[in-house]
Amino acid sequence: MYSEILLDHFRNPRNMGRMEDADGVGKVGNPACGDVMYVYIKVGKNEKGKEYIKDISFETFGCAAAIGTSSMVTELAKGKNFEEAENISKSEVADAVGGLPRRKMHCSLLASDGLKAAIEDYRKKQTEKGE
Amino acid sequence: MYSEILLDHFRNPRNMGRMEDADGVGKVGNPACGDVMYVYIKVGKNEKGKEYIKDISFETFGCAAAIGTSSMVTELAKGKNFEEAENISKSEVADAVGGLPRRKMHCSLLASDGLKAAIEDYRKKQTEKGE
Amino acid sequence: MKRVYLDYASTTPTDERVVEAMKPYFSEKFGNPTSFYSFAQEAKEAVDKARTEVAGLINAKPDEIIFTSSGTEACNLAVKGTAFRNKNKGKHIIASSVEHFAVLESLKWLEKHGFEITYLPCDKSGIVKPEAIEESIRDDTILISVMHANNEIGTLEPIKEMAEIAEEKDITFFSDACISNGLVDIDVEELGVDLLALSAHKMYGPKGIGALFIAKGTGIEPLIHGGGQERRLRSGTENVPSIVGFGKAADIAKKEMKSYVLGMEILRNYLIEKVLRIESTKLNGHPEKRLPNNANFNFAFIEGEGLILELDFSGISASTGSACSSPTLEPSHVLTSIGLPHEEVHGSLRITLGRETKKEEIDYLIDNLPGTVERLRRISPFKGGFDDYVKGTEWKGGHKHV
Amino acid sequence: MKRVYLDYASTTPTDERVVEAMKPYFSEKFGNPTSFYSFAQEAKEAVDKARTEVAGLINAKPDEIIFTSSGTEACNLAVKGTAFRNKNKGKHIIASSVEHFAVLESLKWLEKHGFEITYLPCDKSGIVKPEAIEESIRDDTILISVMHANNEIGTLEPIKEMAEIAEEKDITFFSDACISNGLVDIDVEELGVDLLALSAHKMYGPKGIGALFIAKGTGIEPLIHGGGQERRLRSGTENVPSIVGFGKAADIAKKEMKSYVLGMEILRNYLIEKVLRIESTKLNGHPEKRLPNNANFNFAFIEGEGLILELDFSGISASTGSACSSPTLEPSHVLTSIGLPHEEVHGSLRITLGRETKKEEIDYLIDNLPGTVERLRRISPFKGGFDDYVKGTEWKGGHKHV
Ligand SMILES: Cc1ncc(COP(=O)(O)O)c(C=O)c1O
Ligand SMILES: Cc1ncc(COP(=O)(O)O)c(C=O)c1O
Repeated sequence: MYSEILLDHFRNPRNMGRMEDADGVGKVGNPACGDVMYVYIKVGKNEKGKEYIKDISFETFGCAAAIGTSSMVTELAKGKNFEEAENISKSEVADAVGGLPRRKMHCSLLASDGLKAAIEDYRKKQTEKGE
Repeated sequence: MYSEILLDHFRNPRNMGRMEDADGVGKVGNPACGDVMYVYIKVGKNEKGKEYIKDISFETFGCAAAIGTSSMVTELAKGKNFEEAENISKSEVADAVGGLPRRKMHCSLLASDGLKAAIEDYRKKQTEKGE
Repeated sequence: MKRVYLDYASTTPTDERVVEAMKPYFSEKFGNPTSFYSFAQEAKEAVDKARTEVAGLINAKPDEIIFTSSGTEACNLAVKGTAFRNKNKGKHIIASSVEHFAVLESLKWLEKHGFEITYLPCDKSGIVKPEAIEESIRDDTILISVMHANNEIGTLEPIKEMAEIAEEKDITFFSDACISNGLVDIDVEELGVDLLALSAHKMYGPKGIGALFIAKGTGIEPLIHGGGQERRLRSGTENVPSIVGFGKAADIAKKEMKSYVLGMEILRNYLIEKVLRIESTKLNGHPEKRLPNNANFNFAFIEGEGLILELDFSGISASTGSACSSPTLEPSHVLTSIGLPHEEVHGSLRITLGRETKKEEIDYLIDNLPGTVERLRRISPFKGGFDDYVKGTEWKGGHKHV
Repeated sequence: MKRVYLDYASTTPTDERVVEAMKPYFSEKFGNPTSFYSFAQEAKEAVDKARTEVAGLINAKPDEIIFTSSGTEACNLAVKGTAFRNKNKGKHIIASSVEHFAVLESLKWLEKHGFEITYLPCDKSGIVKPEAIEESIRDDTILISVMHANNEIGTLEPIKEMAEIAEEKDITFFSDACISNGLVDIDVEELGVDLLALSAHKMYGPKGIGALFIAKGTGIEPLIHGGGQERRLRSGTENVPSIVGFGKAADIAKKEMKSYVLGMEILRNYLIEKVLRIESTKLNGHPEKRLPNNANFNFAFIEGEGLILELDFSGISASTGSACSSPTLEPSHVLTSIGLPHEEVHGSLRITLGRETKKEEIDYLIDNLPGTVERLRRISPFKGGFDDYVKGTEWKGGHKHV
């Protein structure tokens, strides 16, 4: 039922684990529904002074599809600037893992939402710092 | 489903056939329901002057149970006086053929009814003659 | 004793190739197709394959096939499922009067639950007139049910014409093809039906498995609720071996039907020709528009159960529509629907041929039949005709109808 | 790859002796038991024998057994058949909240048709309290349904006590024994139930066959209408081979249950003891009042589908009550009914042993499990406990419940 790519990401998740000194943390999902994702990002600035995702990691409580797409989204996001990262759609994630069974499509939404939430959290913290 | 006795009477019916000079003819049953029996009797008088069934025959349109019990009732009735013959009950017929499946019990009623109807017909004719 | 089985409309032997195909799914690839792990995958794939095969037999798409436990269940699902799903739209149903009990008894039950049924008459050969449907349709008609072929007299119904009428009026059209499957080409697209019932054991598949074709977009409610198998339309752990067997049987039928039907039909015609030489005998059903393996005779003045029993003594298995042989003690509703008079309705004999029926078997029947009929007629009070008693009497006795 | 099947509650392989018993009824003794002629007699007798065997397993009389196409259908027949038969008497039904979907979904459907259902709570181990029934009974209660054993957590219910209450109030009592048949002694007389459902494929019989015990005098309406087979309570041409197989399986279970259950239970207890050594793990269900082959664990902080998949990679087939692995994306209603908090309900693992399960298979699982759990916990954001996010947040995302 799962693609080879997804199974690989489930079994060998990339960028997995807590990041203690993260600049932003996104927490999405609902344990009552069986999936929760935490996304940690470290933010850097490129030559043009634009912020980008310098490092990223995740922790996921959920099914194989949730774990696999979590892993994939961190791979897709790494090195991207915020705009690019925020544009990673759920279907892009689903495609990247080689497709998902229909009733698992919501899992890729979790992954892209988690990424957005981490960026949002970073921005909020920056605003707070600025105040 | 049928006993050996019944099957024997079905395959080798006793006293079967039309009796052209019958003293009484009983016609019972309903072709719409799939069973009709004609009983023919010849009546004799015994030493005491009592009427009895001297000869008997039948014709039956119906299932194996109807044919088999028809045959059996003629055997049971032959030589009996009217009272005895009229007392042949449906369960006596059913027992005599070695029992009947429940939903075939009505067939033995046809046989005993046929016999009674023949006697009745005989009596009616006697009354008519007497008039 | 010689055994000549000529009741293939009642049930067929399961094809050896079908049994062979089923075998691995009992003790070896025994997984529950709904399970998540890979071991169950084999079972799931086997079910998918069978679904494709059954769909292929009637030119449907695999996801339009729902497996059921029998033709009877498929008919119940079609009729009740449509009724309950559309009950807010209307409660009127039109059905032919010659439907199988699986449909008729479902309808009777629905009647008790507030539905109204119009039964369509048929002509002397068993054919339902499409115009009769047109006249019966009301604003609240939600279902029309006419069988593809009749199981007793073999008459093929003009389904396409009727389905067209239903389509125009946007009414669900169901056809019970349990007895024609494997004997007649069925193309659901060509026919234009919304629902079609199939039964495996009538076409050399195993007993206890059937299917309902549900055209995309046809609304239907489940009959058996539970774990949500079969796209939530029919719950219960999938009967994998039987489903696989049905698939195999469908595949075989599709490939071999043309050739075996031809031989069957020739033999059946030969049988009819010979049997009609017996005095006071007629053929029930339509002379041409009938299943290729069906012959249904009527012998005047005798009753079918005795006939069947006599033939059984000679090793011949056949069936009759007589009241005496039915569990309800009612004569065949099909034979009364085609207008056979009461006194004739009991003298029917249904002979149905199989793929493997041989000429010598038919000859054996032909040899046996005249004597048997003759013997029973000798016992019968009716010889050359029904007498006055039949015509004008108030009947005493006879079966108690239940 | 090594394959260790530990999901016998989902389905069992058909016993080779059962398959052997079924064989002659496919292509050889293939007659339709309802047919009149002697050829069909063999099939009829085989069905009668099987009926006696199935009755024997539960100490019923043969004519109290109605064959159905599955446990699911038996449950549907029991619930809907009782409801429709008694609808003029009342429309209130009492059922445990841990019933199988075959019962729950039937009840849901009945609710749409004007019936009212009271669901009984259960305690933390899954046991329904007889007193709860007493309190729920109304004048218009027509049916009480409590399963004999639970299919997920294996809890055995106090049926006898509950059936007594029902009997006093003259209410039909139904118990679904589909998962306990072949594992626990069932004596319908001793239990005092009116209806009891069985499923063959859970006890080494074939898939696609079940039975409903209907105690003499219990009023019930058919679910599948048609030709009137099975004493007019369940129509459709009898599935002779499967019925024969079910009979054989019942016969085997009756003779061998004592011996195989003993070994199963020892091995299951050994498994439980070992698995509970894993940190943050508990056993769901009752410590003693449970099916001898069932172990249901809860691993905190991880989700069951991933766990099942990981085990599957190692060749182990097992199941979980997690939402992700269910077709409806709902977590197990049984696990929520026993009061597991939302965040824990997804981390369950059900291991069910079979007659032939070997210690080395259990050891293989025991060897695999700690590492697998550990790996998934490393991925999980929740390590030693659920954090504040779980306790106090408004959730975004997650499954859409359907
Ligand atoms: C026309 C027709 N419909 C339905 C059925 C029922 O099919 P099954 O025997 O699979 O229940 C039959 C066969 O008995 C049939 O001939
Ligand atoms: C408790 C219980 N009831 C009913 C059923 C349904 O039985 P079947 O799989 O035969 O439809 C099952 C099995 O799935 C079960 O475990």
